Amino acid sequence: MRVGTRWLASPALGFIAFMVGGPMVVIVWYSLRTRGPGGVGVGDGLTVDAYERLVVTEDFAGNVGFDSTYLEVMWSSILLAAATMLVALAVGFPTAVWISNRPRHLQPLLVLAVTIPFWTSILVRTYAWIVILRETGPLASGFDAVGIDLPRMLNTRGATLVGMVYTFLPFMVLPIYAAAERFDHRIAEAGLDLGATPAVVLRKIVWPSVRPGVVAGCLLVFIPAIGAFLQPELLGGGRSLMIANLIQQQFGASRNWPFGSALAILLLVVVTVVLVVARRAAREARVVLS
Amino acid sequence: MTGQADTRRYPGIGPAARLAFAFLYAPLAVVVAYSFNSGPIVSRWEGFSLVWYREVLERSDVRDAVWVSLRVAVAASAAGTALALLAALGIVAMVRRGSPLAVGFLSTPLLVPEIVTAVGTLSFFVLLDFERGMTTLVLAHTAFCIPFALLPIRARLAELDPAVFEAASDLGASGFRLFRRVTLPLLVPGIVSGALLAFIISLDDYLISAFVAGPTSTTLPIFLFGLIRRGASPLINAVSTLLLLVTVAVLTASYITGKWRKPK
Amino acid sequence: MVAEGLRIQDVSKTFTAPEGGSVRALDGVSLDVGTSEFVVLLGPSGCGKTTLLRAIAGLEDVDSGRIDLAGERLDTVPPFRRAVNTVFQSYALFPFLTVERNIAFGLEMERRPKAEIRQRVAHALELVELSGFAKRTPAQLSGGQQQRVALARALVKEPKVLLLDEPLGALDLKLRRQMQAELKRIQRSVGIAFLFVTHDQEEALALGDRIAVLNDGRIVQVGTPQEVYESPETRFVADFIGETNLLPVERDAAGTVTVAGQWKLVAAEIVGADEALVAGGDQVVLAVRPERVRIDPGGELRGVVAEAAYLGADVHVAIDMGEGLLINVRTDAQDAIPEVGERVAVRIDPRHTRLLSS
Amino acid sequence: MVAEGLRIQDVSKTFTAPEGGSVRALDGVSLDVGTSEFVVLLGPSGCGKTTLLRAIAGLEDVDSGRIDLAGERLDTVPPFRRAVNTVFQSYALFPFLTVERNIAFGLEMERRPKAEIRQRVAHALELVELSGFAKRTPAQLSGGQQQRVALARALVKEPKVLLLDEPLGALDLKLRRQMQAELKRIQRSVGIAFLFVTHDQEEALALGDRIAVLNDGRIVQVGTPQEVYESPETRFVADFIGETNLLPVERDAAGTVTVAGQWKLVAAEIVGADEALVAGGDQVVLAVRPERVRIDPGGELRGVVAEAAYLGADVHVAIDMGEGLLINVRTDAQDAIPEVGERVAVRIDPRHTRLLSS
Amino acid sequence: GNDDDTQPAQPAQPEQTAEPAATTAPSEPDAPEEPDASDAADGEDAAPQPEEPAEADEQIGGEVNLYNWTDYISEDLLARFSDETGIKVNLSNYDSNETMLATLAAGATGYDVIVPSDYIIPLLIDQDLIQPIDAHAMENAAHIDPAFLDPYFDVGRVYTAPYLYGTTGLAVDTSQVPDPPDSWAEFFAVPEGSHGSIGMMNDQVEVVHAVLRAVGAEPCSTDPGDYALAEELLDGFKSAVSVINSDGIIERMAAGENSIHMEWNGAAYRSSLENPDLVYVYPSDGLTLWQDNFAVPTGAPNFDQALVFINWMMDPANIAEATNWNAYGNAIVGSDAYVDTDLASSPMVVPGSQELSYAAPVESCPIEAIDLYDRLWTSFRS
Ligand SMILES: Nc1ncnc2c1ncn2[C@@H]1O[C@H](COP(=O)(O)OP(=O)(O)OP(=O)(O)O)[C@@H](O)[C@H]1O
Ligand SMILES: Nc1ncnc2c1ncn2[C@@H]1O[C@H](COP(=O)(O)OP(=O)(O)OP(=O)(O)O)[C@@H](O)[C@H]1O
Ligand SMILES: [Mg+2]
Ligand SMILES: [Mg+2]
Repeated sequence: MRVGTRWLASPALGFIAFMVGGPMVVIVWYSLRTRGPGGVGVGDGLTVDAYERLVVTEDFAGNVGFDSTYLEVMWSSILLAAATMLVALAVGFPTAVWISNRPRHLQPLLVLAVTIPFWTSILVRTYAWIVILRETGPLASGFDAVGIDLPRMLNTRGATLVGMVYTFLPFMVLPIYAAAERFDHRIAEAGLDLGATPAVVLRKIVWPSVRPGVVAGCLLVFIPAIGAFLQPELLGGGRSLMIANLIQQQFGASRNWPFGSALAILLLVVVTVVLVVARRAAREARVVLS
Repeated sequence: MTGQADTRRYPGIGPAARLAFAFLYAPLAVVVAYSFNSGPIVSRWEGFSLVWYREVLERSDVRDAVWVSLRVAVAASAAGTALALLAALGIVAMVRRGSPLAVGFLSTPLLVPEIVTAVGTLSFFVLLDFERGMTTLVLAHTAFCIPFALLPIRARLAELDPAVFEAASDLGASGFRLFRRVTLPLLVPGIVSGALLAFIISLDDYLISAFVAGPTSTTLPIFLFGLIRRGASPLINAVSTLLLLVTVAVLTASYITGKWRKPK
Repeated sequence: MVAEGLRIQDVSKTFTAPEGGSVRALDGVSLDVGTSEFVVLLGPSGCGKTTLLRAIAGLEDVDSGRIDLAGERLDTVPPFRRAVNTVFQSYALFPFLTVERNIAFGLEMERRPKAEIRQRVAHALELVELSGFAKRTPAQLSGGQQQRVALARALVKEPKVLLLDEPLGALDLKLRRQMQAELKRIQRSVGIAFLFVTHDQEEALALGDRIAVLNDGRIVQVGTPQEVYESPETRFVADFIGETNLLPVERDAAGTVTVAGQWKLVAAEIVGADEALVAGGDQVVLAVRPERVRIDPGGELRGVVAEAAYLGADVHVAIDMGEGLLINVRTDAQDAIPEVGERVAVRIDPRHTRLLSS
Repeated sequence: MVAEGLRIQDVSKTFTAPEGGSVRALDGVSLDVGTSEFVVLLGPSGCGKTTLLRAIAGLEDVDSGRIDLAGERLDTVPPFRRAVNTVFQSYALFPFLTVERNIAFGLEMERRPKAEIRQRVAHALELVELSGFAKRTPAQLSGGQQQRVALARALVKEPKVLLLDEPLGALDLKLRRQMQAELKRIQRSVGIAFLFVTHDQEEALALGDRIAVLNDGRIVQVGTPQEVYESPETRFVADFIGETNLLPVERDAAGTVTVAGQWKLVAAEIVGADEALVAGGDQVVLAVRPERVRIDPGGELRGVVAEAAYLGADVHVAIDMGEGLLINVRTDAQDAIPEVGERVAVRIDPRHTRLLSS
Repeated sequence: GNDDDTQPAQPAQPEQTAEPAATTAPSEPDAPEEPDASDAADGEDAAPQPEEPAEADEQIGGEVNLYNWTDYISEDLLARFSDETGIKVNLSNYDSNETMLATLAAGATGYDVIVPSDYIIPLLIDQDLIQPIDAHAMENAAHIDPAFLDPYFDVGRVYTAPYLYGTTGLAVDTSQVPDPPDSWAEFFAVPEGSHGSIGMMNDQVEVVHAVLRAVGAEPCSTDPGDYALAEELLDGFKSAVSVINSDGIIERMAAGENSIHMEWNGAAYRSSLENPDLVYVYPSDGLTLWQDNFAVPTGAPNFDQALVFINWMMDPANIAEATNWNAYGNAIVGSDAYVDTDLASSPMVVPGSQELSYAAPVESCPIEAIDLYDRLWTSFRS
C-alpha cells in the first residue's frame, strides 16, 4: 500500500537538480573558458588550456613536458583520505560493535554520544587538537611529568591524521553500528559453539556480517576526506598541499578560475570512480547477505 | 532471550571502544576547560575566569554570527527535512528500479566535494543574479541538508509495518488526514533525528557558507575562522561551550520526548 | 439472504513478480458470505487468501470480476469508504495512540460526535474485555491483548463484514485456543459476518460455519466443516485438511478396486466413488483417515509396524505395507501399543473411504 | 551409563533483569542424560529451558552447581572447547556462507585436513538429505531445509551431546511433523544423546525417550512420555501436558471423594491418591483427561452442553455442570455430536483419574 | 595580557597635546593637525570626540555594509560611529584579498565599503568593481600623510582612502636564534638554531616574493630562470620548516614554538608582548610594505553612508583607535597623539628610516608571473 505517490519526491529531486546540477554545469562551463582579464573570473574564449595545465608544463628552464605536480597533489589527497579511512575503520569498527553490544536502552545514548562532538564547530574541534598536541600542551606535559619525552606531534602527518580521523569518525561508526545493531548475536554464539574462539568469531562471523556497514562507512569517510583541507593546514603544519587547498588557491591567489574548475572536475571524476568501484563492492556485500 | 552476546568475549573491543570515546571527548574537555582561561591565548593557562563568557554576551558580532547561524540552520534544516520527508514518501511509492536512482540522486550533495559545491554554487547564484545573503545561504544549506535528513526518515519508514497505513485507510482515513494523523506521528522519530542531523551539519558548515554568504550574513563558522586567523582567544572556547550546552540540553529533551513516543 | 451479504463473483488478480514473470494470485474466485455467517478461508501459504481479503477491503484492485455488499457494488469504492473492516495479522495498531484512541480512530474519521465516540469505544472495550486498559499504549499490552484491540478497533465501526487475516497466527497454542473461543463468542454476540483467513485446518474446523478451501488462487471446495473433512472432493482437500492415507489402487473393468494388491472392494461400497472415477482412465487413490483404520488381527491388509509414537490421548502407528507404502493409523492410547517390527493386520471400513482422482 | 553421559547437578542461575530485580532462571536443576538417550526438556515460556541449554553449551555461566560430561567437569571449559553442540531455534546459520561452508565451519575450527572435512561434510549432507543444496546460501533455502543445515552443522562435529533449542518452533504443522520423524530417525542412526527443548507437549510426547518437565527454573517431573502423561505428579504437569479436566472435590474423613456434589468415589479407586493427599488438609483436585470422559446416559455426572466443536477426527464438547464448572469431553467424531443446550450425563472411569494437590 | 582583544576595553588614551608623537616614519612632520577644538563642544565624554563631519552633518541615518578582514576593526569604534552618525554598520568578513576579489568578481553585491590591499586595487579598478569616491576631496583627506596621497595603485586617491599599513618581515626569537638573519637570503639559508622550527606564512604571494628577493630577483619576475633558482633554494629549505600557516603565528611565537616566523609587524608586536625575546627583522634585501584601503564597490547600495564612513575613519582620533586595536600604523597625520605610547615607540610598529627604506609596496604581478608563482608554491608545498 502506498502512503503517497512518487510525485512527492519531485520537489526534492527538482531542488537537488537545481542546486547541484546548476553549479556543476557552471563549473564545467568555467573549466572550458579562457581566464578573465587579470585572472579574475573567466573570459569569453573557449579553450582546454585548463586541462592541459593539469599534466603539461613549461618548466622554469623553458622545456615543455609532462608534469605531475598537480596530479601528485590529487594523489596525496587520495592517500590521506585512504589513511584516514583505514584508521577510522580500525577505531570505528570496535566502537560500533561495542555499542551494539550494550544493553538496548543504552545504545541510543551511546550513539548520541558519538555525535555530540559534532555539535562544536569543526574549527574549534581542530583547534582543540592543536592545544592538545603542541609541545606545551597537556599531552606532552602529562608524559613529561612521568619522565617520558614525546616526539613532536603537532605539525606532523600524524597530527593531520589524528584530526582527520577525529572529524570523520562518526561517519564510520554510525553505519557500522546500524549494521551491527541488526547483527544477530546468536550466530556469534553459534560460532563459539562450533569451536571458534572469540577472536575468530570477530573475524569470521561479525566482520562479514557488518560488511555492508563497513563499506558504507568507508565511503562516507573517504569521499569527504579527499576534499578536506582544514586538518592538513592546521594540524599538519600546512606542508602538504591538498586538492581542496589547491582549488581554493586557483580561485584566490593564483587567479585561475578555469584551472580551478578543471581541478574540481578532476576531483569529481576521482570521487565518481571511487563510487563506481565501491558500488560493486557494496552490491556484492548485499548479495551475500540478503 | 535477549539475543545479546557478551562482549567481554571479544578481545580488545571494550578497551578500543573506551579509547575511542576518550579520543572523541578529549578535545571537548580542552575546549571547555580553556574557555575559563583568564589569559588571552587559548593554549596558555593563566588562571580561572569568566571574562570570555562575559565578552561573548557583550559582543554583538558574536551574537550576530550565532544568530545568523541559528536562523540559517533552522530554516535550512526545516526546509531540508520537509523536502526529505516528501521525498522519502515518494521513494517508497516508486517502482523498484526507480528508488535507488532517486536516492542516489538525492545523495549527490554528499558526494560532491565541498569546495566544488562552494565555487559552483556561488557562480551559479551570480549567474542567476541572486543577491547573496540569508536566502542564498539557506538555499545552499538546504541542498546538503536533504540527504542527511533523508537517511533517518527512510530508515524509520523501512522499519514501519506498512499494514499500519492500510489499517488507517481501512478505518476511513485518506489523503491529508491519513498523512497528518498517521504518517506524520509514525515518522516523528525519524523526522526529529533527520532534522537534528541536518541542523548540526548546517551549523557547522564553513566552506560553502563562506562563498555564498552575503554582507549581513556572517555565520558563526566564518566568524570563528576569522578569529582563529587573527590568533585564537578563549572567546572561541566560550562560544563553543555555550553552544555545546544548548545542544546537550536540546538533545536530552528530544531524547526524553522521543522515549515515550517510541513504540516498543 | 445473499443479496444482503457479501457476494464475490469471478474475481481474478494477477501480480507481476519483482523478478519478472507473473503470479495469478486469484483465479476466478466466487464466494458468498451471509449477513451473520462465519466463513473461514483456508488454504496453504501463497494460495491467495490475503489477496482476496485485500481485494474486499479495497487495498488491492482486482483485474476482473465484481464484489457486491448488501446488493451494492463494492469494488469501485475506495478502501476508506467501504463498510468492511479488517483485523490485520500483525494487528497494525497505531503505536503512538492509546488503546482508547486506537479504537476511536475509525469513528473520528467518520466525524462522529465526541459523546457517541466515547460511548461506542467504551462498549467495544467491554466486548473484548479490555476496559481497564484504555489508557495504555499497544507496546504495553501482550500479544493476545493487542489482538483484541485490533478486533475492537475494527468492530467499533460496525462493518457489514469483518475481515480477519490470520489474526491468531502469532499467538501460542494455549492462547490461540482461548482466543478462538472468544472470537466465536464475539461473532455470535455482534451478529455480523466474519470472513476469517487461516492456514491452520484445525482452527478452520473449530471456527467456521462454512469453510472455503483455496488453492492456487481457486476455490476448490466450500462447505461445512463436516463436509470438507468427511467428504473432500479432491485429493488436495483430503490431504490438506487433517491427516489422510492416500492409497494407490488398481481398478478392473467390473469396478472392483484393489488396494496394495491385497484388498479388493467393490466400488459400490465406497462413499465418494462415482461412475466417472471408477470408470475413468485417471489415476485414482483411496483416501482414508488414520483414525478410521483399525489394527485388527482379522484385517484385510497386512504389514510391519515401522513406527509407533505415543501421543498421550492416542498413538500414532505407521505400518509398512511393502513397496514403500505406509499406512498411518491413529489408535486410542488405551489400546495396546504395537512394537516396531511387529507384523500386524489392519481393517478399513469401506464406508470411511473415498475414491479421488490423483 | 551415567558416568558416560551428561550429568547436571544442582545448577542455579540468577539474572538481574534490565529493569532491576532478579530472575531465578535455574533453581537447583539436576538431570542426567544417557549416552544415546533422547531427552526432551518441556516447559512453559520463560521457565529456564534455554538458560539450561546455554549453560551446558557454555554460553552462559552458572552461579552454582556443576555439569559433567563423560565423567569430566564441563562447566569450567570455555564454550568453544566443549564437546557439545547446539541447534539454535533461529538456526543461526551464517548467512554469508554456503550450506557446505556452514557445515564445514566447525571442522575448520578444529583445523581438520581438507579431505576429511570434505568427506564428513558430504556425509552430513547426505544424512539430512541436502546433498543437492551444498552450494546454496541459507537465504535460498526453505525453513525446513535451513533447520536441517543447522542440524548437520552441529552433527558433523560429532558432539557427545547435541542440544536442540526448539528447533522446530518456526515450522508449520505439516513440516514439523515430518521433521520430528526425521529427527528421531537421525538420532537413532547417529546414536548420540539429544537434549531437546520444546514447549509443545505433543512434540515432547512424540520424540522423547524421557521427558523432563521444567517449571519456574525447577525440574518438576522426569519420566517416559507415558509416565508424565498418565501419571502426572503435580497439577502443573497434568495441566501442562495434554488437556485435563481439573475438578474440585470434597473429601470426608472416610476418604471418600465427592466431585461437583454429584459423584462420590472412594479414594482406593483413584490411581494417584496416596494417603497424604486423601488425608491432608490441602485443597485437592481430581484430574481426568477429556478423552477419558464419556458421554453416556447412565453417567454419574449431569450437565448441559455448552459448546460442541467438530474437529475432524474428534469432537470437543464442553459440558456445564453448574456453578461455573465445565467438563471438557473429547469424543470420536463418529459418535453423534450433541447439540448445544442438550442435557447429557457423563461417565468417568475412576481408573483414569488422579488426585492432585492444587 | 595586554593584547588586541583587551584593548577595546581601554580606548585610545587621550593624551591630548602631550608629546609631539614618536617618529611617524612615513609621514613628513609637516601638518601636525591637532584635534579640533570643536570636539570639546560635544562634551559627551571626557574623551575627545573629534569628528567634524558627523557634527556638521545632521545625522543622515541609514546603514552601511562593511566588508572587512576578520577582526580588523574594533566593535567599539563602529559603535561610536553609529552613535555619532546614526548610521548602522553591518559587518561581514573575509580572510584574504583574493576571497574578497573572488566574491566581488563573481558578482556579489550589497557591500558598501571594502578594505582591499594595495596590489589588488588595480584589478578592482580594471574590472570596474570599485567606483570613484574622490577621497582626496573629502573633508578629512587633509589629514592624509602626503606620502600616502599618490600611491601607485591609485594615483590621486580617486578610488580609495588609506586605512592601515604594515610590513611582512621576520619575527625572531633571540633566545633560540641568538644571531638573527638580516636578509631573506640569510633566512632561507636557515640560521643557526632555527632548523625544524621555522614558520612560514600560508601566503603564496608573500612567500614567493621573499624567496625571489633572496635569490636576488625582483618580485613578480617573469624570468623562469629566477624561479629555477628559487625552487632550488626552497628544496633545501623545506626540511627546516615546521609549519606553513598564517593563522596562530602570534600564539606560536609567544609560546616559543617557532624560532623564526614570517610575520606582519603588528602581529610581531603583539607576540612580543608575550615573549620579550622577540625581535622583528626588516630584511635588507627588501620587504613588502602593504597598505590597506577603503573603497566602495560599484553598485554599493548606500553610497552616501559609505562616504560618511570613510571620511569619519580618516579623522586622526578615530584612525588612532584602529591603530591601537590592531598595532599597525596609519597614514593620518596627527593620529599619533591618540596612539598608545608603547605602540608608537615600538620599532615593530613604527620602523626606523633605515628599515623603512628596505620596504616598498609591491604591485600586483602579471598573470604570467602569477602562474609561475602558483607552480613554485605548489611544488614547495607538496
Ligand atoms: N504485491 C505483490 N506483488 C507480487 N506478488 C504478490 C504480491 N502480493 C502477493 N503476491 C503473490 O500472490 C500470491 C498470493 O499471495 P497471498 O499473500 O494472497 O497468499 P496467502 O494465501 O495470504 O499466503 P500466506 O498464508 O503465506 O499469507 C503469492 O504467490 C504471492 O507471492
Ligand atoms: N540475559 C538475561 N538477562 C536477564 N534475564 C534473562 C536473561 N536470559 C533469560 N532471562 C530470564 O530468565 C528466565 C528463563 O529464560 P529462558 O530463556 O531460559 O526461558 P525459556 O524456558 O527458554 O523460555 P522460552 O520458551 O520462551 O524460550 C526468563 O524469565 C527470562 O526472562
Ligand atoms: Mg496471507
Ligand atoms: Mg527459550
